[in-house]
Amino acid sequence: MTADTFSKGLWRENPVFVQVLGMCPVLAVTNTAINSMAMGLATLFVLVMSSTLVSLLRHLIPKQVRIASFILIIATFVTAVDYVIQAISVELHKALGAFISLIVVNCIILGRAEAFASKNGVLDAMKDALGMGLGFTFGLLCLGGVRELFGSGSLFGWHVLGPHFEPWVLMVLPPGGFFTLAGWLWLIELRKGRAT
Amino acid sequence: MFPTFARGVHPPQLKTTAEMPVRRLGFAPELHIPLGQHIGAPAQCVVKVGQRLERGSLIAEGRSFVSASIHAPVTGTVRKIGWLATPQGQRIQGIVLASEPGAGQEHVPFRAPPDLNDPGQWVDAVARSGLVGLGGAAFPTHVKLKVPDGRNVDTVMINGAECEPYLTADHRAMLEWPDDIVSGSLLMKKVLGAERVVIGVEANKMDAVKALERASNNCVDIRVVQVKYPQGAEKMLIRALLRREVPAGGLPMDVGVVVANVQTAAMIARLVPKGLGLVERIVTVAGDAVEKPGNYLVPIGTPVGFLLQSAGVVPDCQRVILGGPMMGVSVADLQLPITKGTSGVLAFKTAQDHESGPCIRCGYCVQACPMSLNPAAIMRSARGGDLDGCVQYRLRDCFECGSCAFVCPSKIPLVQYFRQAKLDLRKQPVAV
Amino acid sequence: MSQLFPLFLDACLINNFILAYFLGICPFLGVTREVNTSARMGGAVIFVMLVSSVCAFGVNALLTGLGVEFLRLISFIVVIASTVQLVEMAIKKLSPALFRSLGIFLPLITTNCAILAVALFQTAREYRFLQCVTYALGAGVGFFLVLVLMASMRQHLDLSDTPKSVKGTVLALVVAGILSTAFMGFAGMGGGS
Amino acid sequence: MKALLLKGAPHLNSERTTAYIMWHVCWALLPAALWGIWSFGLSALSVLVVCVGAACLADFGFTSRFHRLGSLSDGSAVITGLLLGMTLPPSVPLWMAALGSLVAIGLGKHAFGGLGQNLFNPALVGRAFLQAAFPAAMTRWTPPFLSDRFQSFLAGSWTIPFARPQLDAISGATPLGLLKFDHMSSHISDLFLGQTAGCIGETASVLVLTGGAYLALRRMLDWRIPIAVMGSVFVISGVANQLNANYPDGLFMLGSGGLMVGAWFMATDMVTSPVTTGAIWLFGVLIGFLICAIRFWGGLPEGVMYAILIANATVPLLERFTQPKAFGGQP
Repeated sequence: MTADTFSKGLWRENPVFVQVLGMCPVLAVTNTAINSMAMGLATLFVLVMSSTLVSLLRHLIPKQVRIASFILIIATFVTAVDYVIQAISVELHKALGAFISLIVVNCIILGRAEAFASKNGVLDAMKDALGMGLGFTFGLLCLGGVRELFGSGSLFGWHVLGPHFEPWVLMVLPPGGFFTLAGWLWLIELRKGRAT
Repeated sequence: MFPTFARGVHPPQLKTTAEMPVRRLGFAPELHIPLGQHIGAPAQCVVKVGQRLERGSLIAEGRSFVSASIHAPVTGTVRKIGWLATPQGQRIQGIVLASEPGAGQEHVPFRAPPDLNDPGQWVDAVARSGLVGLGGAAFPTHVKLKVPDGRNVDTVMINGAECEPYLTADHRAMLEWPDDIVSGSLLMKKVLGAERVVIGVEANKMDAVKALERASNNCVDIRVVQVKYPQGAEKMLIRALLRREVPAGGLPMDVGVVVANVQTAAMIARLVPKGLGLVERIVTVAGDAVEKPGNYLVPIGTPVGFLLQSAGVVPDCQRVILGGPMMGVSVADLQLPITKGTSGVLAFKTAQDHESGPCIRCGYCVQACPMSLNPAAIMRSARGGDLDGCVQYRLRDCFECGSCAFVCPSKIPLVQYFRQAKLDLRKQPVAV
Repeated sequence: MSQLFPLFLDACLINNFILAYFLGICPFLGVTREVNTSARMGGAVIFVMLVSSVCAFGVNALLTGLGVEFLRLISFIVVIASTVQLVEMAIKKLSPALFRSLGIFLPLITTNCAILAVALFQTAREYRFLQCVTYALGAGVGFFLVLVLMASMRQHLDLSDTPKSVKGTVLALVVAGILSTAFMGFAGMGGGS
Repeated sequence: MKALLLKGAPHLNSERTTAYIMWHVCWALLPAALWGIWSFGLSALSVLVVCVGAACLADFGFTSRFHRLGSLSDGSAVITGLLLGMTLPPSVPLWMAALGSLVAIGLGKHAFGGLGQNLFNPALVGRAFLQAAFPAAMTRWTPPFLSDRFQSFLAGSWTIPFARPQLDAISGATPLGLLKFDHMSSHISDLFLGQTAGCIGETASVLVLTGGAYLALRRMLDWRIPIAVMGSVFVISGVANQLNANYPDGLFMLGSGGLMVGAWFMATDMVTSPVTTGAIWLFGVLIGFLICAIRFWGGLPEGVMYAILIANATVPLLERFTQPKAFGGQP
């Protein structure tokens, strides 16, 4: 149970590939691997912190206002992350833009708070959040890696495909996000089809 | 340009038997007479097994309003009363009549001639004569002759369009019985209190137009319509000749018209005043598997196999169709009888069968549908199991003329999809 | 006026919220199964966007005046949630018919990132009041347009004989990708970007 | 007598089959394609060959992989390849042309379930993909009738796959590009008679028109669509030209760029165009309007491709609201 609480988010209930939740950042900031990584970690942080806090306060929060309280808790952490990233790298903050703030309305975080953290103990909530957050980061990296590789010929900024590679500009543009996610989901469907 | 309706298609005409006068064949040894050959309730059998009947005597009586009586097509003995097969694959009650060797063509009245001046008695006589629409739909004729209160019929329209390829039975009827057609239609006009009689004939039958004009004495209006399929559908003929559109789900009477086929009109004049019953009809026998194609006056109940053998069918015949090639049914059982609605028997050597491909949305079907439906959309809904979608796209207005399937470049069996969807709709509980 | 129309075009077509910013993808994938439903949803989004944009403008002015910008995100969230609540109650009272057709979507809209994004973008770009309203209207109309287009296409595709592995989300994303590519044709329209 | 075969009515079918229509579209495209080869030489020929070949290969692969209906013999893959090739610049690297075909067939056609199911014109999906992915290579134009066009390939053609293409020594500009960026107009006769730079198959508007008109007369494309597209473009640009002489006039608009190919062969693609009367006219006018809007006010010189793709997306919606009027009215 405990191992499962952690690992299910990594693959079996992966928020990106299986639940297809929180798509705005998945598609918007994954034009490079670095951005994906940063976005994933930021989400991971907010997810773990808010899940922990929600789980701690789960007996104190009245049922009627729980959603509003969850949002407030999340918004607080998001604001913190926003300022932290700005402090680390202005450039990164610029690249991610408003999407850091938009973590607030990422369905995964509110979803985990509502579906898991508010009903389980602190340790389980943390494990669940960590699993989901890592799964989310993994999903973002899968997209960001492919998009950066084709779109710029590089990975995390290194030119892995050599100087003569003609970048596919489309991949770092919005359509590339749609196509790449579609491609990953299709591959997963095909694998499932073979398994069953 | 002759008047017509919007859309429609131009299949090859293939009217190879147009020059062949109507002939009689011998009687089949055994005739199979279904009791329900018409739209409505089956007739009630009034004979017993072993009973001897004369040609023309009543064998089944239409007792409800929408029904028609049936008469013995040949002098002979009732051999069996039981289940008969139908082209649709169902079974229906019917009478098997063994014809007497050497039976003659004389035709006895089954009742005294009616008083033609008494409309009630006259319409009743039409019902008892067993007259139904001989164009193919087989709707009891007398039902059309009773105008409900508050309705007004101003036009009697006689349908001589005969738009189906191959078929020439109506054409021959117009050439050989023009006087009967004219007097039959005038009788209808009289009983309906209509103002005029309009006979619509497709432009490929100008000889028939001339024959009718000679017989008409200017009492009826003979009009030529464009050669186009399905010009013979009554809604299309009304649209072409009167520019009136029968409302969806309605009848010609809703726009003040009663339509009858030319053979029906001719039979009214030939049978009703003499107290005779309907025992035979003109059937076109054609197709490349027939050695002696032609138009035959065939007793009702004659097995298709007997008719084909008399007309000489080649051994490698692969497909037999009852009716025309556009709306007829293909049959495998040659024991099936000719009924009042059978306008043709076609036999072909090759079973021309195209493999159907995916719909490429060419829109040919939309431009062909005489009811201005969107067949491609109905087909999509039907195939996807979306019956609500079918209804929204007005599947119920479709009368299965087959124009869409004819033009479809992907050879999709559209009509089959529509039939199946209509069956499924009937099974569905009616929404409150 | 001459600056407002390009702004409208920019928010509506060139940088369409769904196709260029991926905002509101959840309802885009979730609600776009039926044209009528998505048209209502889109209508509700236009409405809420306008109202919350105006409210956010006011709140931002207030926060800047007080010098507590770090509360911006939290206040925006609160404002939007409460606006939606108020709008819901108001519609229920004023027009039951409208409520029946929009009602169920209003709570959903609270977590629609497109609404929050309008507030955040207009603040980040320091739009003036009229610009805010235009921007919100453009974003809403663009959202509506793409939502309805997508719904009609998906309804059409539902009856198609699509490979099983593609049917559903994958195909929706492919369609969105192609549509997004096609919308790149609007780039530079109105002299912007 | 043998066993009789059963079949549902109707028992007659028109002679015209899907393959017959598709191959006729191919024949109708040939004059313009041949002109492209004549004016741009070996490179243009190889682009067309590679596009058609790759499209056929991809179609064969996807059809057998997903057990779809349809086959190469219906000619639809050839049309896609040919149309794509005709809308590419002559100097485009051949590997890009092949990739475009793969995307066109894979993403544009088989992702939707194969022939007849796609919402967007496959050739345009392929082209839009290339345009967005490789904007530089897709906007490098070659002047027509270079003297050595049948002796040597253009420099870009044989670029190693995935590598950056070499630049050509001589480059030209399309009439639309000249107008947009240099405010230079071109002779109307040059536009219609294929004397300008541009995509392989789009320069000779007269030949495109001839092929299209032939198909329209044989009812293998719906004449209402090109008429609506050309009519609306002509009217809108005519009015704009009257109001402000900086805008090109109607004839220039009709003869330049991919308008003719788009109006006669792309917009009329049976699968992705509407079938109902009202929708057909709306569809055509929408394309015409979008072409004018993008060419006049957008950042790009040409907008036919985008206009048609966007209009493709509206087809299901347009058809919903334009079902044919019921015979006899509603009950």
